[in-house]
Amino acid sequence: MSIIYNDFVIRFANVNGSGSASANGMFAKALFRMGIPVSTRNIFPSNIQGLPTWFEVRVNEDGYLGRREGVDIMVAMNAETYAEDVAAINPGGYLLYDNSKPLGRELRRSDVTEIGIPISTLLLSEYDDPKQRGLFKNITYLGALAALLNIEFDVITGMVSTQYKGKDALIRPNIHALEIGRNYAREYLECPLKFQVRRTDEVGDRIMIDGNTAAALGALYGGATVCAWYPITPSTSVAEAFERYAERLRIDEETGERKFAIVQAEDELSAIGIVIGAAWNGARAFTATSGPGISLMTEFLGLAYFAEIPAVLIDVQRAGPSTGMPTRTQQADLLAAAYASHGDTKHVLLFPATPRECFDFAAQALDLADRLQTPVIVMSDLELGMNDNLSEPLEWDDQRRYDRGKVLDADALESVERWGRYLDLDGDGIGYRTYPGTHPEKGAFFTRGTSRDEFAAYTESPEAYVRNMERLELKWRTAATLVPKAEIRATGKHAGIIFYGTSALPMEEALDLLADEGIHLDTMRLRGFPFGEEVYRFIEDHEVVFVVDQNRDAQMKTLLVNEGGLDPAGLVSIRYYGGLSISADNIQRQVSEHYTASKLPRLTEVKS
Amino acid sequence: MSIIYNDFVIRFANVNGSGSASANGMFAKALFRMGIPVSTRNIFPSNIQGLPTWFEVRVNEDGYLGRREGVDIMVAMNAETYAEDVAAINPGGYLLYDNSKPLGRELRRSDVTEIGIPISTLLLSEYDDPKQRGLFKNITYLGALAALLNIEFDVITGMVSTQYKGKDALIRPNIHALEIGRNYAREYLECPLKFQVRRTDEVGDRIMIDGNTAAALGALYGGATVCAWYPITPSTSVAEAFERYAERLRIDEETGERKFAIVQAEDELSAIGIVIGAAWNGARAFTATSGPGISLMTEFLGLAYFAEIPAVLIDVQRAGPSTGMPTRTQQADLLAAAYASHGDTKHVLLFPATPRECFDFAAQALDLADRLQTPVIVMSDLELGMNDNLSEPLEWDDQRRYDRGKVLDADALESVERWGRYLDLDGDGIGYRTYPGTHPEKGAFFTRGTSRDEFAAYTESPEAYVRNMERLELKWRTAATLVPKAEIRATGKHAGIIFYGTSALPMEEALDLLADEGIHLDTMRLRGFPFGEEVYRFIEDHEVVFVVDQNRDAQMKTLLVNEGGLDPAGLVSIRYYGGLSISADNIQRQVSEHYTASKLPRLTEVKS
Amino acid sequence: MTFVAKPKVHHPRLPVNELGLTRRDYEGPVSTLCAGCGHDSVSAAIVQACAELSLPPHRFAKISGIGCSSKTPSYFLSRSHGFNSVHGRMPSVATGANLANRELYCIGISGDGDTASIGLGQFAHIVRRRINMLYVVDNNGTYGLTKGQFSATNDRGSTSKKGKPNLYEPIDLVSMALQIGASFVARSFSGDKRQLVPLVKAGLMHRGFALIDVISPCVAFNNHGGSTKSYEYVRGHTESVVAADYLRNGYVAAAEEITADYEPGTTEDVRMPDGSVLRLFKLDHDYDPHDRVAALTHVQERQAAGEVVTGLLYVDPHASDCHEILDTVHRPLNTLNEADLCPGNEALAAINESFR
Amino acid sequence: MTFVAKPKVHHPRLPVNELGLTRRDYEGPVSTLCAGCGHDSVSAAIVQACAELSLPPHRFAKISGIGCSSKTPSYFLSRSHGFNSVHGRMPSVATGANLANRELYCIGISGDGDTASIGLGQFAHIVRRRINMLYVVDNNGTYGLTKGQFSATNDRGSTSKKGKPNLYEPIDLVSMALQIGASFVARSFSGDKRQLVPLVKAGLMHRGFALIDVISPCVAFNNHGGSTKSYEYVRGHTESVVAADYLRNGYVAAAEEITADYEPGTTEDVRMPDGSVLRLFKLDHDYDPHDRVAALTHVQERQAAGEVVTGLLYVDPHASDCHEILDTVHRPLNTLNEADLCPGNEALAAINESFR
Ligand SMILES: Cc1ncc(C[n+]2csc(CCOP(=O)(O)OP(=O)(O)O)c2C)c(N)n1
Ligand SMILES: Cc1ncc(C[n+]2csc(CCOP(=O)(O)OP(=O)(O)O)c2C)c(N)n1
Ligand code: SF4
Ligand code: SF4
Ligand SMILES: [Mg+2]
Ligand SMILES: [Mg+2]
Repeated sequence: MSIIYNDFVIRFANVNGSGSASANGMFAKALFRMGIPVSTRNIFPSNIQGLPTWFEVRVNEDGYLGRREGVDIMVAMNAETYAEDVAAINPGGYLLYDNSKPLGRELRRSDVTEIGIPISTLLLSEYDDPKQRGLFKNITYLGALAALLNIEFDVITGMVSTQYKGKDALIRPNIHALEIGRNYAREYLECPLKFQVRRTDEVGDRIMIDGNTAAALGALYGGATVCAWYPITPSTSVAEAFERYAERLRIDEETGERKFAIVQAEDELSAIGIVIGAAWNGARAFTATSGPGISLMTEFLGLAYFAEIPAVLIDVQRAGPSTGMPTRTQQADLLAAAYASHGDTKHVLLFPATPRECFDFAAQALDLADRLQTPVIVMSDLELGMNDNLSEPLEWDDQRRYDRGKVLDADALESVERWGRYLDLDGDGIGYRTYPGTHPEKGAFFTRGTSRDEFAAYTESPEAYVRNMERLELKWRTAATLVPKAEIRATGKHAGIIFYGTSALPMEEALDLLADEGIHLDTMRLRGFPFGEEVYRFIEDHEVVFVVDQNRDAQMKTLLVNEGGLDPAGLVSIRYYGGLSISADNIQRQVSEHYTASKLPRLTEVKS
Repeated sequence: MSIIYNDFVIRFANVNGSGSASANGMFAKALFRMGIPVSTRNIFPSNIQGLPTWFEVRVNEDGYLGRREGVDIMVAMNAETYAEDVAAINPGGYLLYDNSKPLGRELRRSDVTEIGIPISTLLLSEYDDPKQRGLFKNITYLGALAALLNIEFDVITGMVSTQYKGKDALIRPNIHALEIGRNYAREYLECPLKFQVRRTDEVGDRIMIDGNTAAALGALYGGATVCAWYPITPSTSVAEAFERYAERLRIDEETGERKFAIVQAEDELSAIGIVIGAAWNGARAFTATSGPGISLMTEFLGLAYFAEIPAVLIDVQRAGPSTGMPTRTQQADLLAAAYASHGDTKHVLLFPATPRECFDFAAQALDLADRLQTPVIVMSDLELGMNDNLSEPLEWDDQRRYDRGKVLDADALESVERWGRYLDLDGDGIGYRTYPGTHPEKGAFFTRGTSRDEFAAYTESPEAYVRNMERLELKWRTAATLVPKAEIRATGKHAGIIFYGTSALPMEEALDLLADEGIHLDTMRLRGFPFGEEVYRFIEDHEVVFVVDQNRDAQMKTLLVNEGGLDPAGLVSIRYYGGLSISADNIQRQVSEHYTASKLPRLTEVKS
Repeated sequence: MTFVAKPKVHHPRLPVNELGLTRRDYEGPVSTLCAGCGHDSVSAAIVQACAELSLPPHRFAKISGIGCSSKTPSYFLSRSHGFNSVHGRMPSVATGANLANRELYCIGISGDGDTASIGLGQFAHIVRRRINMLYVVDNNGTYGLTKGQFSATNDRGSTSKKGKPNLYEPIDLVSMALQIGASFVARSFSGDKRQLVPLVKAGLMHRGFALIDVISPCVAFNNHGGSTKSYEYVRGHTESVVAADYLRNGYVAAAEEITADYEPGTTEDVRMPDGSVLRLFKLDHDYDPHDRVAALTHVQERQAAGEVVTGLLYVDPHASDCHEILDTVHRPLNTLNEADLCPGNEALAAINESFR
Repeated sequence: MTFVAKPKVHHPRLPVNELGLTRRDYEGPVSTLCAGCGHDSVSAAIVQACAELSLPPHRFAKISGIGCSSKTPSYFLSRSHGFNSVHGRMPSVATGANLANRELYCIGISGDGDTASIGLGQFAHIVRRRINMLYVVDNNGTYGLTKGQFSATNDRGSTSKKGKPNLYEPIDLVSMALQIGASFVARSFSGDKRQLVPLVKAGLMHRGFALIDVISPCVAFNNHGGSTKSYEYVRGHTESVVAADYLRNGYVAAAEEITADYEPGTTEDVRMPDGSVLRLFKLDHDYDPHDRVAALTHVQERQAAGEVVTGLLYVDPHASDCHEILDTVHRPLNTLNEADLCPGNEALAAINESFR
């Protein structure tokens, strides 16, 4: 049998709340530490205990990190989903299960190798506390997998030791459970399997981190001092990580006091209100939420746009309108965020694709919000935010200074003789702010969501209203020059593909798959909204342009067409919105189908 | 001097809360009763007392009802705005003012005829109560105008009598005040002026009514039993009118009890929640609000879309994002309403252009919401909702039956053997509902905003989720066939103009103005969203298509392009968003400029 | 609805009620909550109360917000419609549902996060509107479904699972309801079925707004030592002042014996128009469940002392409900048709005339 | 900001305060509210209080929601920044503002619609959070700016201008604040400057959350007979229990004589850390402004009797505020810079390591 190294998908089927997460996490971490690129996906229910949950690890030495359809090794530990789990295995794959009870006839598959391990029975003799047995079940199959896949055992034991540092009493029994699994496999099963791992150095200096933690660190490094939030999956861990790190890194040495304030608000309306109040008063503030929260923040976002208050939001998108599928991923809040609020409003969006970008963009969003005096929304999603992703290490240039934008201090106010909050002196649509309490006589003004003139005086004059709205439009064009540029890889091919956020994960692989069938695409990864001219140049330069959206309504395509006045005919929409992240196979299938349908030429040779 | 009959604009400049409204209203009503088409515009501040307010009446025998720029007769009763009021008068126009105090030199205009009437002085001798004097001031200039413009005096006195029916004590002094004004004018001024009125029969059987009252009557006739609302200008009078009429027309003869329930909710989130709860439980329910309310209802609208609950909203649009200009008009909530909520959501919109349509569409919205099991938003605006507009009389076909949509009663449930709430049996994307409590064993289900299968069972299956969203998309296409068709006037011209709502008011005049310069346009007035194919056919059939929007961001153009996959290049946006309603002159100017700029051919002959 | 159905075969030994139905007919599909979650006991209490009252199991409207608690309406009374709406807005949806059909028994289920945080405004205003419903809060002091953040009912100093103390004073929904003027205010404990079931009955049959704040421990996130919402803590710190029972017309006699359990305690019978009886057992002699202000004072004082007062704390058996206030017809609004609602074209002609 | 400015020339006869400023320096542009609106009196009281306390007129943050009342921050303290935010959400905006700069005096102005209807949830939660601010409600029982609908504080039976009675029980913000645990709760009347000005001073200087519910009649829509929020009705139905004054460090002596006015009444001086004094004049001998539960009981009982209790109803002079609870640094957060906030790349390298 030909051995396949470092290239397979393994899925663990467990019961929610049964403590499988840590064992499964250790599995992925072990391979990562062996230098093998892995990507993990936690497919969990909106439930705390008892419902089915899956953990998927893709192992791929070429660095393909997107979701791949089909499973090579299924670790089936949940009787309830047994049937569908067995059905999901690729022909030639493996089924690892607990054969303490015999496997039902109807479930057998001739094209799948069964690996039965009597885990329950084994543990019965070893531990008398049933709760312990439950937990160690997971550790035991981890031990068996070590043998079956050739995972360096001491890497795993090492992790156990670090994980339980402090509670040393737990280390031994855990390692023992690992050994039970390993030994059984060694003794009774032919190890290793066709699928094996082996140490490489493909990981390099990358780290494995979830996007929410990275975003929280970005906000912390970016100087956010006020965080107001309301719990909601999948964004909760942003605020929780911010608190955890702030309690370590934001404590005043002398006094031990805190250089931050975190408020778990009573709801999202309050959370965004707190952010806006804090930012109005000169503090850097942010909130993290998901779709339903964005909907509730709509009115306040309109106020911040019109009253020109900085605000940073991190929208970790989940699936569906309304509650939808709260534990699934999508990119379906684009329209809601871009045009949030009644009246003519538009908001700046950033689209991170990696944890590193979650960190960078969270920090940059604070600069942009201050510079543009408007809300900036970082559009992450569950796939990026809640799963451990391989990522470039986080970096901070210690020379970097925060851009607080156009703010007049007391001295500056002394020097100007007639200041107007909404005067556009620089032709970029941005006026000069003052913080409350700056100067005894000058610079005070009344901030309002109602129409006002350049000097912040209330007015209902049509001309003043239009002047103000036109200035905001000009500011919008300024924003297009300040948001992160699209990442373009163009070599003059006649077709291109546009994508953003987590659609980047499967893209490399999709492109290679397409290349194999003679389809070669230039690529553009969007990173900011409003779009810079490079975005429209890329579209002009290509006869066919695919736009990948993880939503039903092709929302990014809508933004491109609407903001650029493009002919939508030129844009071919590639969509997936089932709630799992889009796979390379899926992208390849849809692009390929379009080529066939519209008889586009395929090249066997890559030009250029 | 050549006399101009029934064709002028008169503007009354008053102080808010000084009781001028009723006198000014009587002025307009008097001409209306003389059979002369008039349109009125109340340009008021967001204030209760003391700030400037204007009331404008356009008198036009040809039936042009849109706002016309420039004023022929200015009744300047507010010292604070004197300068701008005088400046607003067209050359050759008239200035009527109280010359008890002399008019400041700097204000004089050689090209304007001053009509000074010592109103205060006249009243001083007649009434000793200063409060009375204040009120009668308005009646006095009304009397003077009667003489100056040749208004039939008994028409006015007749109105006074009916207005104060009951409080007869008030009739005499009011009529006396009228006479003071009239007599002074007759004696000391040359009457009548160049601008005069004369009885005609151009009004026909039309009525003069505000759109909000008409919408309220539509909801009442349409069978709404639950009204939940929260006060907000300019929508407040919808709920207030509904209550007023329901208390007359919806009382149970025997018991005297009410066949309706009105709740002034604590806010808009509650108002829409009540509407959704009532509709879920089988009652017809609606709310009326404006932009800020729509923003707050965003999350709930997503629930209603996804859980498929009927709901009717009347959005009386006002100007601006955030609070903006709450007493000014705009059409700027289109995007916010059409795509309200996170996730992939779309909502049905109706666009009334006249009070009659406010009535018809409010009633029809209740049918559509039940038929489509989704929210329907009637997009009115302040111009239409709060001003008295000439309108076809309201009509109701007594044979008409409410369309409650697909609802299974107990018998129907008996006959089906496996019912699924979200099964699409008819291929229109619409399933069969049941009301709570219908049947002892069958038809109960759990309504949720979370993903579910055809039988309403909770599921996180990607396939089930996609099936459901695709069905909703199909239902959306069904909606396009049910909403009111666009009103098209096409005679094969090469250019067309698309408009909706109150942009219809100045359109006739704009078209005539354009025709005078050789520009002839086919027209399409949009009345519903999603758009029917007739809409796209009209666009295809014309080389140049203008789209009139009373907002900054060309929101209707965006909807047309996005939903129809059109090339925006083909659509020329005509926009006005100063908060007054768009004028014929403005439309003509913009269209004409485009013709010139792009060298489009003008015809001196109208073809066809 | 398809679900893991429990066998609906009539178990011979299961007692049948007046309608010939057994408990099973009032149940729902198997709960997906954590084993031991207090919320499941609340659901069970509702099932038992409805069965014992012999109410038709399809004549309920079950409304909830979002949360583990708000999921529970799908686990009881499966013959009735339920509506799992949006977070914190159950009161408004329930208001609409009740306005549309006054004949259905309206049960609102919410959580402490759903009601005391995001939903506090709607909660206060539904009390004011006197909607005729039973409003149950499954109060566990935490956000269960989002994994254990403090809720607004969590006591100051009570600790998280990780041992962090809560920094803020709690919002006490019972005190708030009393202060705003709810006509039926009770508190109970999911672990005390004997107290809870009769309260649910009384609350269901009460005309007007009835609140039961049920302390319902979250075994996953708030049942540890240091928490004041754990089974153990609550058991040790409750003071029950007034127990209640609802005896249906004709069944008064049948239930006499219950009374016995409650000695020593003075019993008060409140007779309802329909002949049924609300029976109050005063466990604290000087406590008067008809004195709103005194009730509020007592609850606040005991709370300051770290005690949780439970039972039927206040009831005004003759309170009015929203339909009385709004003077709506007795036929459900959702049954009215064109003939009832549409004034017709003639009336419209007259209206047109008034605008000429 | 351009506005109809009042002449700022120092009128010789105007007294100057410690900062050499006169009342004029604390005023704002001319109000656009109706002549006689109670709200303007409240603004005047704030101007006088700030001037008499010699507070720097530019060191305030004035936050409001939407409404006639919420417009007033533009009519006083024009040297300070103001923020007219969105309807009902002032508390959250004020919370953010106070977190960002703890050194500014934070004044929140709201209306009864703004606070008791749409804003009730935020109101309750800002009380819980103990934000250090003065929260003033211009309470007129109606929605002034939208022309006179009943608000949630309007009393049951009180009539509209057209004579329609209000059907619902009022929400009493004072009772709610007391019940939730506000550390300074007062009620006053815009027509009683003598009572209001000192209360504003005391509220401004109180550390923690201070509420003043000011009954402030709406002359346009709710000042008729039949209304319980009219000047006349309120004058006839108020019972003042505790008057208060705030005497700044060193100015205690100077103000002794005021005390005289209040005989007979027992006086209590609460000394503040900075040496200033909160002086309480008990007008009702057995009323204890430090007993929260008793205060709540009293207010509720008098309300039932149709009486409006006014004065400083409850104060805990030693209460904590949100910054103490959150243990934030004493420097305003909005003054911290990179050096204070950014842990630097080295720390980041260590963090990276923890993810390998
Ligand atoms: C608008 C909105 N914000 C946040 C959430 C996330 N969320 C779901 S349940 C919940 C709180 C549940 O707490 P509680 O009401 O006490 O119910 P429990 O789970 O404790 O029974 C939250 C915040 C949501 N679903 N919607
Ligand atoms: C979201 C939203 N809903 C409704 C309104 C309309 N509105 C403006 S002020 C107001 C109520 C004002 O009442 P109150 O707070 O008591 O202030 P008052 O005018 O009586 O001083 C309302 C409903 C609004 N501006 N925003
Ligand atoms: S998490 Fe807590 S509240 Fe939710 S089901 Fe589990 S125990 Fe119950
Ligand atoms: S309407 Fe009422 S509240 Fe508003 S300014 Fe006039 S009097 Fe004051
Ligand atoms: Mg809870
Ligand atoms: Mg008010």
